[in-house]
Amino acid sequence: MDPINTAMLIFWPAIFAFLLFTFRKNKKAAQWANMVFHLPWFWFLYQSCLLWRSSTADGMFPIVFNSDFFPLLKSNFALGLDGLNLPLIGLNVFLSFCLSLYALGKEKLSSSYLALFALLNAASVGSLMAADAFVFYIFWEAMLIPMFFLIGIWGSKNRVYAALKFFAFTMLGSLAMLAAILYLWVQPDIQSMGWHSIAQLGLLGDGLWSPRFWVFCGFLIAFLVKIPAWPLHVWLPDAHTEAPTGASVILAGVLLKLGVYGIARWCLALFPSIAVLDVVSFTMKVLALAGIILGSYGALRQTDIKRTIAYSSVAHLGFMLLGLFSFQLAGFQGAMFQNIAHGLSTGALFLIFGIIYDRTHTRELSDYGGLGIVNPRLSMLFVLSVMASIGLPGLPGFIGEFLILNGTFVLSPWFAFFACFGILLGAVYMLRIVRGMIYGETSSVLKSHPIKLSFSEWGSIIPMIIAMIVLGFWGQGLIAVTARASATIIYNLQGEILR
Amino acid sequence: MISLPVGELEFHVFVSIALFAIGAYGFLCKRSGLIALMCLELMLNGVNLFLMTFSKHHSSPDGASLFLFIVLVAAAEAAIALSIFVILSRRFGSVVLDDYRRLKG
Amino acid sequence: MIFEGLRWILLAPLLGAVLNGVILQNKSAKISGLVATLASLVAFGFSVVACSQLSGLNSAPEQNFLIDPLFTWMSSGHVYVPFNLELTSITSVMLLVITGIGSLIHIYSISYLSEEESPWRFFSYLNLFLAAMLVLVLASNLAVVFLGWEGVGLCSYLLIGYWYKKPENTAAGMKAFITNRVGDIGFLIALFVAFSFFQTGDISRLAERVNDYAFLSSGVPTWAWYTFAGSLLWAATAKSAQIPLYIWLPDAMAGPTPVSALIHAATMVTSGIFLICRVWPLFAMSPVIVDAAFWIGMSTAWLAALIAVSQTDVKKVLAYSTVSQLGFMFVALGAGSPAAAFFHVITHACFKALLFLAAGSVIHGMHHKQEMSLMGGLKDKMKITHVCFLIGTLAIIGFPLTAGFFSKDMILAKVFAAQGVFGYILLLGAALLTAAYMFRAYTLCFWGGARSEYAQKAHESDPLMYMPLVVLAFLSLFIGWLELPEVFGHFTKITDWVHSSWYGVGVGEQAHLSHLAEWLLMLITSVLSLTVAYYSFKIYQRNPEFKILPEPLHKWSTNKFYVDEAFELLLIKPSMKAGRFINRISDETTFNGLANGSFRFTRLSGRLLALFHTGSVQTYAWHFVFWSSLIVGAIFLWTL
Amino acid sequence: MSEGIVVMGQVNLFQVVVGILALAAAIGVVHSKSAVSSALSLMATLFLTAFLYFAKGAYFAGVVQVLIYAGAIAVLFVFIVMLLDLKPSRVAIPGQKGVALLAFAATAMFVVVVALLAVPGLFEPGLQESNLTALSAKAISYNFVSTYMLPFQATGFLILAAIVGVIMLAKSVRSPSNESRGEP
Repeated sequence: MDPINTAMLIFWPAIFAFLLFTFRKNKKAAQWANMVFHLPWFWFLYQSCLLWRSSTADGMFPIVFNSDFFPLLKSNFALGLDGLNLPLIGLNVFLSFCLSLYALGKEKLSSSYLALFALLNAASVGSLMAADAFVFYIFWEAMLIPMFFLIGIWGSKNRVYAALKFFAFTMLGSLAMLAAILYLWVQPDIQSMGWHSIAQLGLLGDGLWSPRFWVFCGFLIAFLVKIPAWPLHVWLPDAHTEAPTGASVILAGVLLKLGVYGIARWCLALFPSIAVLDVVSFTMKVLALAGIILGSYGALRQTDIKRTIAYSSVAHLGFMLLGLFSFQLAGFQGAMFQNIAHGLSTGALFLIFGIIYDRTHTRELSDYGGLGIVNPRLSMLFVLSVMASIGLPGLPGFIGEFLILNGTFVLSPWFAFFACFGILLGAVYMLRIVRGMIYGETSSVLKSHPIKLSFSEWGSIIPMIIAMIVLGFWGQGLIAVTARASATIIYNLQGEILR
Repeated sequence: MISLPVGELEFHVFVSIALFAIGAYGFLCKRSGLIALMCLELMLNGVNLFLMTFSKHHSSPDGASLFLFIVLVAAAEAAIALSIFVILSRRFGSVVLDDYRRLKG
Repeated sequence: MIFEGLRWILLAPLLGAVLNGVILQNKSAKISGLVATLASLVAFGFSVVACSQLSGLNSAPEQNFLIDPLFTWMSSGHVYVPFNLELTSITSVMLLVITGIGSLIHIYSISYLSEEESPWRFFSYLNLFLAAMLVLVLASNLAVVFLGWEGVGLCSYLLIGYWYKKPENTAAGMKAFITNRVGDIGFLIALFVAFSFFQTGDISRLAERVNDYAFLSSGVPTWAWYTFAGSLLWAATAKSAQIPLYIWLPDAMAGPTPVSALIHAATMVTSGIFLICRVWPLFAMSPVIVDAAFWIGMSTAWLAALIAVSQTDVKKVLAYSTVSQLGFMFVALGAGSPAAAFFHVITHACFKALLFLAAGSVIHGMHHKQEMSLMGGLKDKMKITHVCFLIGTLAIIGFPLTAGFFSKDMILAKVFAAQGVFGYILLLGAALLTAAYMFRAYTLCFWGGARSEYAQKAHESDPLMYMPLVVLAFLSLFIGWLELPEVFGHFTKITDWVHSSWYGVGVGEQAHLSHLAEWLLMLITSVLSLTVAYYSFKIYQRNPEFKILPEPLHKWSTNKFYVDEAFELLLIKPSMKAGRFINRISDETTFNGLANGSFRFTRLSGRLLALFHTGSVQTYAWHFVFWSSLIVGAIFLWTL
Repeated sequence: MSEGIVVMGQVNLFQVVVGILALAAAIGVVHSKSAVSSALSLMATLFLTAFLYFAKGAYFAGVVQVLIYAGAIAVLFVFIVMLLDLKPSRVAIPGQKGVALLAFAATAMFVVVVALLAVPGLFEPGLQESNLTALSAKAISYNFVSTYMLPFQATGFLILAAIVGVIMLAKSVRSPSNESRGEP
């Protein structure tokens, strides 16, 4: 149970990625190796969970692994593990395992694809666990590169445009973060760039337009681009439609969540006095609400199925942003729960549609119809994951949204009221897709391309569906995990409100 | 000797600046590369004279040593420049600067 | 008092649904129907045991309910939602109604769906519906009630769209789900108010909030009470199909008839009223909302009755009659007596299910033809269905001593006591209209000559179908005896059940009627409705196309007063168009434009800079000299 | 030390004449028709500037000027001009570029002269009796090995690099392989 396990969580995929690069010739072996590689990774995750549960260190973000990294930058390689990032790491490992099952037997997915995937996993787990500003930034940027290639090479038609746009947006956003980190670095009285020392950093001054405010904004912009919050979301539909199935599942399941986690960890926890300013919280709630309503309207308008699901993610992430800035324990934990719930439901949606897309190669809703007749079991799973994504009670989506709206209602009832219309619009555009795809007469496209799922494809969907159903009722387990960490953050935030 | 109303210092400075200006004019306007190089030498001489005047004026040897450095550097530079021009003329068949347009953006 | 049995009531239909839907999936209606009926019968058995357990319990009013704590669904901050099942007296009655009528309908649908190609899907959805309805009824926390509430909405969506080959069925299903979702927003708002202002979601503790004085004075803003009651009413109007949001119920007839019988007559549509009855002490705290319920109910009763009079499809007539009967129940709530409303819920469940199933067997006999103009003269071809349909019609119009008589009369009495003569006359008008259209439907179906070859060849359906009809006929005759008005002796089972389920929280007594007044009311209502029924029976025997309403009103009522078109025009189309427009502006032009624009700008500036490389050595030299001297000059002047 | 001190006073006629002649030669370099004549007038300017140094008392500088500049560099120019046997290069077309530059040169001189005269501190009177020893070879060489040691060595290397560079360039000229035009 020694801390090396937590570090191995990051380095194991990286090592495996280089191993995969050596598997260049034989694709079959690479895919099987990719599947087997996940088992030790699960074991490391299990060890880290034991370590986390046994650690009684109170206070925020206990550091589990520490080694010197770059003295000049006053930063050491600190990794932290607590209730906030453990579930997300678990989701990342779980989704990537399902995708490795999906990848078996796909001739298009070469070993370099799998290697890039492993690198992406390493970077995302790294940025989740990083407890040092520079380490966090490095992993944050490292995530971009494999994603850029995944979309750029294995995407569909105008994938280069989408990959470029994705890269440009996120890169610009993270430059703002870099500026903030550097500003912190040059501060005279900062000993190390660790998360805790930034938290205790005094002198930055308080209130609007103070240096602390600008540092907060620097971090915030990077995460808003990643989430994506409403005005900066234009890259998501393109990135999702052009990305290959595996990449869009991981993009929806893990990368978007990092934006929410980032805000929780690096904005709300580090600079509570700024987050609580009513100018800041009001604008963020307005952005969240705009994301919900306009995201849903965007989804209503699309004829391309994957774009609709992408816009629905914009709406769901608008909910999470609302939850984060509700400054209530219910809202915060709801946002963290919705992180996992949305990852599962949208991941399942993309995976199922990806499987159909592999056979029909068309994303237009009008080409589809009567899937229920062709493959009733798959359409049942599709309907189930659609219901999960529109937040039907009994499935995880509802618990997240319910807690978020409850939290927001306490301080800002009108925002909660208008956000409810997001749920209504959600039902409208999702059912439009279900009606277009599942019901009605079998369309010519589905007649000419029979949808027969291979064993490994079933194997990749079933765990996700089971996870969703279990989480729908057993949500309390996950909420308890995030309880301690979010309680301390909310305690500070509410302390700031009273002041 | 008959001394004129103008101070020695002012006159020498005037001469060196004149030399520099003429050199600059020639360097920028002449179409032939060689002439431009010669004007370059003129500019350097203007600077040298300037230095010597002030070295004498402040009676410190620095100006003179700097003079010597410039002479040395000028010699090396002239040698290199001229050989380059020789190759250029072989290559382009003429020394006229306008013919060297290969680097057009 | 802890009782473990409650969870089995819930698990049986759930297991049935999973068995049918995921594991068995076999094609024959018999086997999948059997599994489903078995599951619902097990649920019925357990609920009977639970009710007997409850009635045996005679402790103080606060404690006389059974609890079965299962697990905590979610708890974070001020939101604590334990997933506990709870059986109070009011829920026990509702439980029996649901599982009883549910099992009958399961038996009925075995033969109704005999020649379907995927009956397992129907039966698994029906079982899922039963499970969701039981969750709604048995839940102790409002959030868990919401779980049942949306689960029921989902199952009605799936069942309406069961024959998904025809696009209009799936459109009807979608319409039902989305209209219900509009109502669910109201329910969510009520939940938020409950959790943030009343600090609890538990129905029992919510009811206690009403009379613990400390809480009342602790400064809960009045708008919290009004929003709570108002949004609950909003949710109930959507689920129980009242004025603004009733449009989905008539279209829901696109589903198979057993579905309409179970969901759109007996159980789901009444869940709105059932919910208000359970939290009645809170609801009564805001009188404005109670009056609103009264007027909503009244206007729905009238509108639906007016539309039902001119419908030609037998299921549409029954659908609008359900909407109008639900209007009656809302009127009872508005008149301040949840007992009358709940009594009407139970009686209506019985005779409306009977009517729907009878109509179903008629349609089954007529090879899925629902138009009344094609029917006629079926009384001698389908004897048992005819008798059952007649009993149902008598019950609904309030023929003396039938179930409808007692419950409708109780509502009229309460309205007379609460709202005076004007309210009474309005409601009486609606009751007479009910008599008119019900007998119109009855005579068009069963009397007169057979108007199409389907009617000639119609045959009586097999025992599996008419056996439930007989049971329901028996029920709709004698269930009325549960609650007798004072005149016939003091046997008020329903009222004490309803009052005792509010955990000892007393609610002010309504005004009492003298015996004479009660006699008079009963006389007037029954005499008037019987004469109207007789006249419509006579008229429609001779002339099937007779129009009760004057000409302009008739055309309007056949087109359902253009309510659907109005909704489409005023609400759905503009919001969709506005949404598309906003999205096009905000996403396509500005932000996408901005993003692409920035790419083009960088390429442009790149090309611009290339112009500087003219290639001529001299321009470089010139620039070099010019700028360097400029800089030197600037520094020189700067240092002066 | 006993040579006595020449007062930095008025400029005498000799200096004026030589100065003016140098300027004339410089103009000759720029405006002469053929490259040869401009090379020769360059040599003349260098000689005349050497005379100026002598007049100022900087004998070592003068000798160096004569030896290296006039003797070596100017001769090198003449040699190259002879080697490339150029056609008489036309006088630069003083197009707008030229005029602009003239303007520039004039203004530059004007600005500097004005600065010289106007700015008091720039030319604070030096030691009246400037001892000539400051410009003597001994003083310069002493200065070289003390304050300017580093540049002195660096220039040594520079010269070495220049020699090697020239040989390389020169070799490629004479090597038989690229005798014909067009070879890189």
